Amino acid sequence: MVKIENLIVQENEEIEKNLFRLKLTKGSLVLPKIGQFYLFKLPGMTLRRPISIHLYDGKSLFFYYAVKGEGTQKISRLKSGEAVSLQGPLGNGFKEFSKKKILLVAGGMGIAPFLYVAKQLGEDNALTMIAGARSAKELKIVRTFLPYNLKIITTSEDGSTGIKGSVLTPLKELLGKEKFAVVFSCGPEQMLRALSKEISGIPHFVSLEKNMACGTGACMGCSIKTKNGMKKVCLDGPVFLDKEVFYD
Amino acid sequence: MVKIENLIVQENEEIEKNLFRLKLTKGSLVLPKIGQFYLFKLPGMTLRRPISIHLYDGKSLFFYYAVKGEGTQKISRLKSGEAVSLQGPLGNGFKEFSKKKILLVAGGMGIAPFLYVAKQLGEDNALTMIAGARSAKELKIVRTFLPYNLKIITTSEDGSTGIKGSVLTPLKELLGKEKFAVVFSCGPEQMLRALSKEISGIPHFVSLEKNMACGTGACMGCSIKTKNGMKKVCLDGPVFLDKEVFYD
Amino acid sequence: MTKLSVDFLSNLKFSNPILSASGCFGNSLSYLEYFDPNILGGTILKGLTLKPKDGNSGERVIETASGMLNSVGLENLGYDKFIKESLPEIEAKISIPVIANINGSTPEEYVLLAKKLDKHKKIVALELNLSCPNVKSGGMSFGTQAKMVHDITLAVKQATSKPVIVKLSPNVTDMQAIVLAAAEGGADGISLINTLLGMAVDIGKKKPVLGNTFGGLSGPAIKPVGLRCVYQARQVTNLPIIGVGGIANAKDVLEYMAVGANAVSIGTMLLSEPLMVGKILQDLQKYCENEGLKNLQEIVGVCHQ
Amino acid sequence: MTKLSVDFLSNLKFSNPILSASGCFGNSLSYLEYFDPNILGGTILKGLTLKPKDGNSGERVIETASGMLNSVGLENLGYDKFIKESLPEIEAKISIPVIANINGSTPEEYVLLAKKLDKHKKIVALELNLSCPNVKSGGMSFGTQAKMVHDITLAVKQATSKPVIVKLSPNVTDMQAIVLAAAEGGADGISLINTLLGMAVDIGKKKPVLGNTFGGLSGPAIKPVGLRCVYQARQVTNLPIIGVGGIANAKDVLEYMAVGANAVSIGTMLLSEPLMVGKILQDLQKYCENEGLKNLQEIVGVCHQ
Ligand SMILES: Cc1cc2nc3c(=O)[nH]c(=O)nc-3n(C[C@H](O)[C@H](O)[C@H](O)COP(=O)(O)OP(=O)(O)OC[C@H]3O[C@@H](n4cnc5c(N)ncnc54)[C@H](O)[C@@H]3O)c2cc1C
Ligand SMILES: Cc1cc2nc3c(=O)[nH]c(=O)nc-3n(C[C@H](O)[C@H](O)[C@H](O)COP(=O)(O)OP(=O)(O)OC[C@H]3O[C@@H](n4cnc5c(N)ncnc54)[C@H](O)[C@@H]3O)c2cc1C
Ligand SMILES: Cc1cc2nc3c(=O)[nH]c(=O)nc-3n(C[C@H](O)[C@H](O)[C@H](O)COP(=O)(O)O)c2cc1C
Ligand SMILES: Cc1cc2nc3c(=O)[nH]c(=O)nc-3n(C[C@H](O)[C@H](O)[C@H](O)COP(=O)(O)O)c2cc1C
Ligand code: FES
Ligand code: FES
Repeated sequence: MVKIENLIVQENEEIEKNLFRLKLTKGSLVLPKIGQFYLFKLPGMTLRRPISIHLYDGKSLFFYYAVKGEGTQKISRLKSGEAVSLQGPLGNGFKEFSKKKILLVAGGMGIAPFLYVAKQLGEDNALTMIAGARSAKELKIVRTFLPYNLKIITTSEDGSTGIKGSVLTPLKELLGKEKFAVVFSCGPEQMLRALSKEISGIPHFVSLEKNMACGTGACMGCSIKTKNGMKKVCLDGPVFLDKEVFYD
Repeated sequence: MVKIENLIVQENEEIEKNLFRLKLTKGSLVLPKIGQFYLFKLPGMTLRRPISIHLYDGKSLFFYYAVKGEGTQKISRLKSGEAVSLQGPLGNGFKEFSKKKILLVAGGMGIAPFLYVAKQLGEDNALTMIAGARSAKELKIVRTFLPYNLKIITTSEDGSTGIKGSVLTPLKELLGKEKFAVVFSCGPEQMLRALSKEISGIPHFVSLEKNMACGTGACMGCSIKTKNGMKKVCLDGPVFLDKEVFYD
Repeated sequence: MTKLSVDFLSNLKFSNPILSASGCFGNSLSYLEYFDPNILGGTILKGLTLKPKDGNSGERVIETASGMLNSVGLENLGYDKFIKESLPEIEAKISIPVIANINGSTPEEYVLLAKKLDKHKKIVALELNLSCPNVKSGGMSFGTQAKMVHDITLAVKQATSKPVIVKLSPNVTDMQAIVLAAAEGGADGISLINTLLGMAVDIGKKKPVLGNTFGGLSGPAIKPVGLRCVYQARQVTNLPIIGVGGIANAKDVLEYMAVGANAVSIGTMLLSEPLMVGKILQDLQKYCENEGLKNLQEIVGVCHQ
Repeated sequence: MTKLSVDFLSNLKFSNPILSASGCFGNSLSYLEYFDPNILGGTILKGLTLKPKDGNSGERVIETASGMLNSVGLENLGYDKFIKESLPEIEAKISIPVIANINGSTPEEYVLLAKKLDKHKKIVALELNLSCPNVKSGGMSFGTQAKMVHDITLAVKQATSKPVIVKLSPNVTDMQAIVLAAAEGGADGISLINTLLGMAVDIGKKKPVLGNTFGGLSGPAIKPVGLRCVYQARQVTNLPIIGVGGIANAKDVLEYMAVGANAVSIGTMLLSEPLMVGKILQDLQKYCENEGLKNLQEIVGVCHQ
């Protein structure tokens, strides 16, 4: 099984300042499942950087990423035709459902994995996504969700688009009005914890972030304490049931 | 005075396997003197790498270099239009003479500084150059000397071009036949030492190499013991009188 | 004898000098989908303790210039679970020499763990980790005191029939005194270096990056320190040495061997490039051919000549 | 008071926290054609000894991953020539605080040199180098023993009217014990870290690269160790600290200040990018404005809160 391969950059587009969408050839890596991620090896960097699968359209792998530091900056400088070493797909990913009402909650870059979720689960389930960010700029990517079958609610802290507030603002009403079978959420830990307090009675899957080194459970670099003992975000996650990880 | 500047690559040609000629815009750095050198800053490298001025043709700076390790490999990957940070010109350089019979002796990459010497001193002096290398391949660069006013004798260890042997092979006869006023030599230290033993009675200037860090006399990284106490190759050299440095 | 084989000890032989370093290759089962770990000369397992250990909280790894910091803190299943859950799979899938990396917060714990491991044939040697910088007691706090190094080595040697390789810390004033202490304690081999104590700052948060504040620095950044420590060790001992610290390619392996290592282990760069082992072995083979060596061990210690 | 000014001691103030580190900026005159050194907060001169010193033979510098090794071995003109040849030009051209870096192969030599320098007003403080790894006697061999650090500090303090900043080595088992020894010896400030002991191998020649075999490792590779040492020093002392090791930009400066440094000095990366000082100062100024700081010293030690 090929787990590491040099893939060729097909496109690396700056959608908005510091927010990029990268398109790569699929190569011979295994097909990704929703919510999985890849490790990117960048020249001169010791550790590979984890980025979620944003979309697999049957031909290419897409990634949606923010430039944070040196690693993501180096990703952003990749030019069409250049090669980049990817390791993956890694992690458990989101559980696949069918014929369910599913709520997706995305904070900031947490929206990255949900395009692929929309593509894979949209036809067979009823999806609603709340996507929140600081301002409209960070939500430009939402346009690319329109071809898929899901309802979208946006929120922005500055009110520049959608509902002014956080993803929590529309949440209560929504949960009162509609009965979801399951919630997937991804975003800053603080948001995930807040969501976890609001959502009860239905399974709520959260996708966590943690600095990583190996991505395969070898180094214990990404371990977290859970109700069921130590778990590795890279191997046992990144997706966990909220109750398992936010129990304190 | 500008001592460090980003210069633009105009051409970076592989003349022969691992042997390159680089052409850079001059920018606003001071004009080089013969035998001086520049320090190249390469991305990801801590120390700048010293390379001699190969030619300044009134418009561009030329460098002739061999790929040895990571630093020179990075130079070799520079593409036209890219910028590279140069520091210089540095060092004392060769003394300028006029109306003299001058012998140049080059071993391997030691030929690099002599093109500029040929251009600057060729018209006003009578130059002879012995250029030696392991084989013909390493002497391809000699063709570029033809437009200048100098006599050229080549030697190769494998006999694939010129006289079979080392630069020392034709030297004795030449010194017997012609009376040179001064000798400039550049190449491996072993060769310079051997030359120094053969040449007596006339000033013999040798251009030395030593690992460098600052190139400006600040770090004492390139100091050598000389007859006249410690000297810095970067500042007091790279050109020294042979008797000053090979006295043991 | 092949060109790359290593007679590390009379009872410990490796088919080549490349081992996986402790803590960076799990229990040698994490990369089965990536490559056959049995191409390694040997494998050193993740640090083991008597009781299960959760390790440190907060962030545990962060990149630094040509290196990384980790503050894993010896998270592991503990002896019982290791024997039950990991060892059978190791026995089934790993055919190269397997070395356990043993840890304790008291000298007694090291001894007890060594005793318990003695009956498990699959474990062919013990790497005595006296150098973990990420635990409150034991580890580096022992490995920086010559007397402790001597006493624990001696006690563990008496508790086991397996070869004992003592893994030392570079965070010491006098490397040679510590190496000698291990040798006098009866060590069969020396493994060095473990990580350098370091830290990173998240200036945005105005806090240390690692939950544990300090962590161990590893990777190419520390290779010069590792080479120096192996050189110093080789100056005072004839024991076989496993060199470790920043190895990223065959050239690095040769450098470690040139200063005195008989074998090497690779940690950080194996995390980064899991597939590098095959390439390194090819390059070492080529080196032997180019240099006309019968066996790569001929270059061990050449820098001392 | 400006945003960047540092009241390092009552009798030692810097206009900003950026100093040039000893050994990487000559006697502060090498870069006059490059930039005005007087934009620095202060400058620490190349290591000085009583007698002239030739330093080590063979290669003295070599690049390593994100760093370099040097084995200069304190080559310098010696006191007499320094006073005659260098000091006048320093007096004429350098208007910022000038700190001498003093060295000796015996405690007495340190004391004698301190005494001799006392009359030279231009030298506003002494950096007592107890940490050079590249000399046979003195330097690091003193700086790794707490008692020596204490005694030499005390003796030099008694011999001079100038502030004494003790420069320490990271090559020690117990950094805090050494810092405390300097403090108890009467140090006015602490400077750390000097280089880590390391080596490089030329595998082609099968020899150490450096003529002296070992050298001092510096540059970004060692920043994690430097930050850790300053953090540890700040845990045990309120003395002002000059942080040094791997600083390459304003962010690195802030990190050192966050762990407890009041000022920093820059060595290796100044060799590599001599023009970086101006940019760092701009970036620090901007940082103060963005963070609403009256003075950058407000962030000193925030990582300890
Ligand atoms: C499972 C997973 C999926 C992710 N998916 C995405 C995605 O789809 N799009 C996206 O923009 N970002 C994603 N991230 C975050 C992304 O990995 C980090 O932003 C990136 O690694 C930062 O690297 P850097 O070198 O640019 O920044 P640095 O300067 O190294 O650090 C910036 C921040 O990133 C964190 N970070 C640094 N190194 C690592 C590491 N090895 N692993 C994880 N975090 C690190 C640091 O804690 C720091 O806060 C994901 C993270 C995880 C764990
Ligand atoms: C004054 C001077 C002028 C030079 N002119 C030329 C020239 O015109 N053309 C040319 O091809 N080469 C020239 N060199 C040699 C060139 O500088 C080295 O080949 C180059 O620095 C090697 O760097 P690297 O990273 O490729 O190799 P590395 O892998 O770093 O080392 C390969 C070899 O280069 C030497 N070296 C490494 N670092 C340095 C350093 N900082 N300074 C000097 N040597 C170093 C090492 O000792 C080693 O033997 C000159 C050297 C000096 C001192
Ligand atoms: C994430 C991580 C975990 C480690 N765990 C252990 C361990 O459990 N036991 C041990 O002896 N060394 C451990 N080490 C140290 C390595 O085995 C090795 O000595 C060190 O990292 C230097 O080698 P490297 O530069 O090749 O990584 C660990 C290192 C890392 C990076
Ligand atoms: C070439 C060189 C020479 C040095 N000479 C001295 C010296 O004379 N005295 C001293 O105290 N430190 C000396 N140092 C150590 C530096 O001052 C500094 O402590 C160390 O290099 C770490 O900082 P850096 O990573 O910024 O270089 C020298 C360092 C280098 C690289
Ligand atoms: S990143 Fe290594 S165990 Fe998860
Ligand atoms: S390279 Fe620094 S003094 Fe010559």
